[in-house]
Amino acid sequence: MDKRFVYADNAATTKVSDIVLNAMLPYFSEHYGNASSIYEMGRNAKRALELSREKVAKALSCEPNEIYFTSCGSEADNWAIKGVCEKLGPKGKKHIITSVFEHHAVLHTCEALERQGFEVTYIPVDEKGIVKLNELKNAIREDTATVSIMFANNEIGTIQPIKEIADICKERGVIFHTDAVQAIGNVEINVKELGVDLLSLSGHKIHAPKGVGALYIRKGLVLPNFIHGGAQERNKRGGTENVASIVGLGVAMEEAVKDIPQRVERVTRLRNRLIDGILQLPHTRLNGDREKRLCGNCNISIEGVEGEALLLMLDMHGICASSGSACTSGSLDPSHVLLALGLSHEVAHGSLRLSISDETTDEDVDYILEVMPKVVNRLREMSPLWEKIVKAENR
Amino acid sequence: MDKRFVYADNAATTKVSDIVLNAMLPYFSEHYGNASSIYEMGRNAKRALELSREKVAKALSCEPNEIYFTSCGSEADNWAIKGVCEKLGPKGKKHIITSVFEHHAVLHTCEALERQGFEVTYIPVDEKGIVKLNELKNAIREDTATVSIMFANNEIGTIQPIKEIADICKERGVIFHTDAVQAIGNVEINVKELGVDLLSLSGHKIHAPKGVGALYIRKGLVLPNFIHGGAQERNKRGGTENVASIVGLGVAMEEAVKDIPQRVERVTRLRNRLIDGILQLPHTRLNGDREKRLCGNCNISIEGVEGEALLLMLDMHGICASSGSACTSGSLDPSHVLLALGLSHEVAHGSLRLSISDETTDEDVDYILEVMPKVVNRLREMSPLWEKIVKAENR
Amino acid sequence: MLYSDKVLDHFANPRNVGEIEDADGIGEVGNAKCGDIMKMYIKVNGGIITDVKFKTFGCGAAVATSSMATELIVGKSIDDALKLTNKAVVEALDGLPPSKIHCSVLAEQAIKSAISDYYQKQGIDPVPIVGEVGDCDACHH
Amino acid sequence: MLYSDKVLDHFANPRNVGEIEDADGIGEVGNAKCGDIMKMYIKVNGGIITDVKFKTFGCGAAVATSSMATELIVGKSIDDALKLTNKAVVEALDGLPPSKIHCSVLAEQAIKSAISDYYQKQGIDPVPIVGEVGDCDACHH
Ligand SMILES: Cc1ncc(COP(=O)(O)O)c(C=O)c1O
Ligand SMILES: Cc1ncc(COP(=O)(O)O)c(C=O)c1O
Repeated sequence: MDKRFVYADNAATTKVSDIVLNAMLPYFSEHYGNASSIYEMGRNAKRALELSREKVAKALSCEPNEIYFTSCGSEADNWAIKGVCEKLGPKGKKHIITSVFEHHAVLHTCEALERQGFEVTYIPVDEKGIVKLNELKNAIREDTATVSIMFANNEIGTIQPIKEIADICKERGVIFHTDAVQAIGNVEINVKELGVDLLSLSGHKIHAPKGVGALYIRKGLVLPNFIHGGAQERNKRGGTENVASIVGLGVAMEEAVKDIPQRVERVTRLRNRLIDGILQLPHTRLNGDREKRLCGNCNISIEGVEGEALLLMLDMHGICASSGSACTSGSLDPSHVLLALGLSHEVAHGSLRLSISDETTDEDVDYILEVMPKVVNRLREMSPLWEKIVKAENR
Repeated sequence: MDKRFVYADNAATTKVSDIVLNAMLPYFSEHYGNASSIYEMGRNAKRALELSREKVAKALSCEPNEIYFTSCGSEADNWAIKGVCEKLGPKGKKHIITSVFEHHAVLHTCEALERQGFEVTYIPVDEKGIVKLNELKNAIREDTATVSIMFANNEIGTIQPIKEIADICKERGVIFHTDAVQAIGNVEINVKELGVDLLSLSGHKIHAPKGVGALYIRKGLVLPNFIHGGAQERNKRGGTENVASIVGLGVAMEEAVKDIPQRVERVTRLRNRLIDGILQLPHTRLNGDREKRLCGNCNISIEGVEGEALLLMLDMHGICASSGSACTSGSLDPSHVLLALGLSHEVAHGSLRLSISDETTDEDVDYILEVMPKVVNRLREMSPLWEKIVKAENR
Repeated sequence: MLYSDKVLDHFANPRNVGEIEDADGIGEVGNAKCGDIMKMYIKVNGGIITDVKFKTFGCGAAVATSSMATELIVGKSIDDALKLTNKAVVEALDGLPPSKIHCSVLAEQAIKSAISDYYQKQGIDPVPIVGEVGDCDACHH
Repeated sequence: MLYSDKVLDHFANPRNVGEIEDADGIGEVGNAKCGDIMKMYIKVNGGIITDVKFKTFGCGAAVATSSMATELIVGKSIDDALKLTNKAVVEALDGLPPSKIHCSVLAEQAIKSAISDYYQKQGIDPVPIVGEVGDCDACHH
């Protein structure tokens, strides 16, 4: 077995694609003008910026002036939720609804707001990883300022019923934010048809660079600023515009929403091979609904094996994968997402996320499926937990 | 006269230097791993990140774990000031001191805090553009949470007495933040000797890309988070690390603090030629102290001429310059910095900032000095204001 | 803040810059605080504006709107000149950035102010014909 | 989170993995909630640990510290083995990331636990010699 390099962690971050990088490059050392400057080089930067805004808007079916560029998905999440709370809190709306399995950019923002006197209801998800709509309906109160539910989960890839949630929110007059960082390019998103008020996205999940994102703010909804400063972003977000990265984001969004059905079909087929192949191993289970799921996501619990050890061993075979989200690595706690599904701590500790992209090939899948049993068996052989599982079974 | 291209707006933003760009490039499409990921590609990104942190720390003479990367100078300013206020506000410290001529990232942050019940004292500057230390001393109160005074002003380039201010703050037990965005690379900065508690910087003013900055937080000072999210930046700043730009920032900082005395000497000589040349024109004045001034800054008021028209006409000759700061272009108001010096509205409306860098040549200066009289005379000829000035003189 | 090519052209090559020594009407609007001053000179013959000149202290848009406004009224009757709206000036320039619309208002007012002055010099009360010429209404200083 | 080459080597090629059928002492510490379980088997002859084996469910650091700990005590007297601190294990591995130090504590405890078991099997009260073997003190679950 030759050692290959297989990148299967596209939910953590993606490679900047050639088309994106080429679009960005001229803005570092050639057209480096400040987009707020009046001279030609500045005006050209401004034009590039606005073209990018149009591209992002088109990809979401909204208007360019509803798009605000940010430094990342996390900033967009912070801005959306803190913004609504800063606006409505003084009017007595001091209640937030979110789900238990949001990204930490949302959860930790909500926790920060709790420390400032807001009350937060964390809606549970069912064992398939879908937010319980009934619980959401019951949770909405007179003083609910906002509902924030992610479009697709970053760990288990489950796609949430966003249209239904938006309808519920609209009916109850509550502002609805969705973190669509993982959904972009995987699901057709028309913010107007969906009826969401706020939507966050991030470049580095769709082959744009790290450190750029955007917040869609529905026209008519005025949020207080989050990063105060210059007159950039129509006075709504200070900081010299990151022209190169924003240009990259525009191109990446254009690419991401091109041919979604074909891409989803192609990637789903590969992903299903991966899931079915790994589930051949005994004592494994797929986490999250199999159908309502991002096409590239495979999240499987492997009993008797600890996640980090599995990743290290896969890495030694050239396979990049993750367990839980990248942002919490270094944390000792098992994934809050998997616990939310009802998994036990030890099973949650032994789960693996493989996230493939349109660049993944059948050979890559073959290779992963070749390596997996060896690695799992090796770790199980040295696992006292596996010993117990086997003993309990033979009893 | 041949049309040349002369970039004289380095205070607005700078070209990404070759050494910086080359250091960054591998992190887009080759070593694109998430720095929080456990596999080799992630570990390499992490290593690059930490190396960059060491470089930034070394440039400021602090420890790497006192450096937190941000998405820009504005974010660093927002974090510093809002952070201290969030921490000390509940303890009854609801007073902020800043100066009248700060960057909008500081001023608008202070105004936002005013709306939240903080009181802000705006210290005046003298006619040379130096903060009045006596006024600062008198302004400090029992309930002062923080003092934020910029290291060097972005429009008129005046360098503030940071050591003295830090001493005053220390004596009175007040946390001192300085926005050093313009000072980096122009002044030797040793945060420990200076005794500042918080210091903001930004990459794109020192030949790193736009969209990356850093906040120095003195060890022992714990600020609440500003962008909540993943465990990045030692749990203090969420968002997937912008590895490429951070690597760029590290290299740029290293370059910026190399040979400061030599660079300052060289650039000052060119800058003085520029100042003296333009001051040959009648009814012009240099804004800001001539000595305590960034080596690349030339800010001159030209009576009878409106700033934007001047810039457009310079642009037609291939010269990139600005009037006031780039971030407020599009605003109709004259520069708050120039008004703070006591300039009248009409004079403030007619001022020009040329900011040169180490890439500027004698030929560039020659060219500017050749173009300036023509452009100024042309605009003055069509200016009813100039007509009045001339008439008043001949009377 | 993006200017159209038309604006840039009128800024770089403004038409009718200067003074008319023996002008029949002179109008000046705006102030330095607001950042724009426009001064307009007209020559009138048999109710027709036969010559116009301007001087402007102001941004690119101010210069361009002054220039365009003079082009639009020269050879026209006073009545037609009074009908010139700032909108027409903006359109003739292929648009202006939102923050610069006030400059076109100033150009409209400069014309009105010059015509007022003309009537006054003729001993005719301009107010019933031209109305009050507001000074720099557009900007809130 | 960066592992030293030593850690990666001990993880990739762990020494002394397995069980000892007729072990003289078996210790197990940690729990699945905390994410790490270590089981250690020792063979003792004349007060000397003649063989050690381990099984570990845990992260890279847990496996590497188990492996290193077994290397450090094999051939040593029980008394010397009891003196092995987690710090010594960490040092032998050229360091561990801060968030992984608890794994080395676990390794130290696994040895103590195995020695306790050995004494118990010998009919000797281990507590005066080994002390209480805390279970997973390091992590706060
Ligand atoms: C003094 C000063 N502070 C803050 C900033 C803001 O930096 P950034 O554009 O990186 O947000 C700038 C420049 O834009 C500046 O000159
Ligand atoms: C669902 C979700 N939200 C938010 C983020 C944060 O995005 P960023 O890393 O750009 O801040 C991520 C990924 O990191 C994500 O997967």
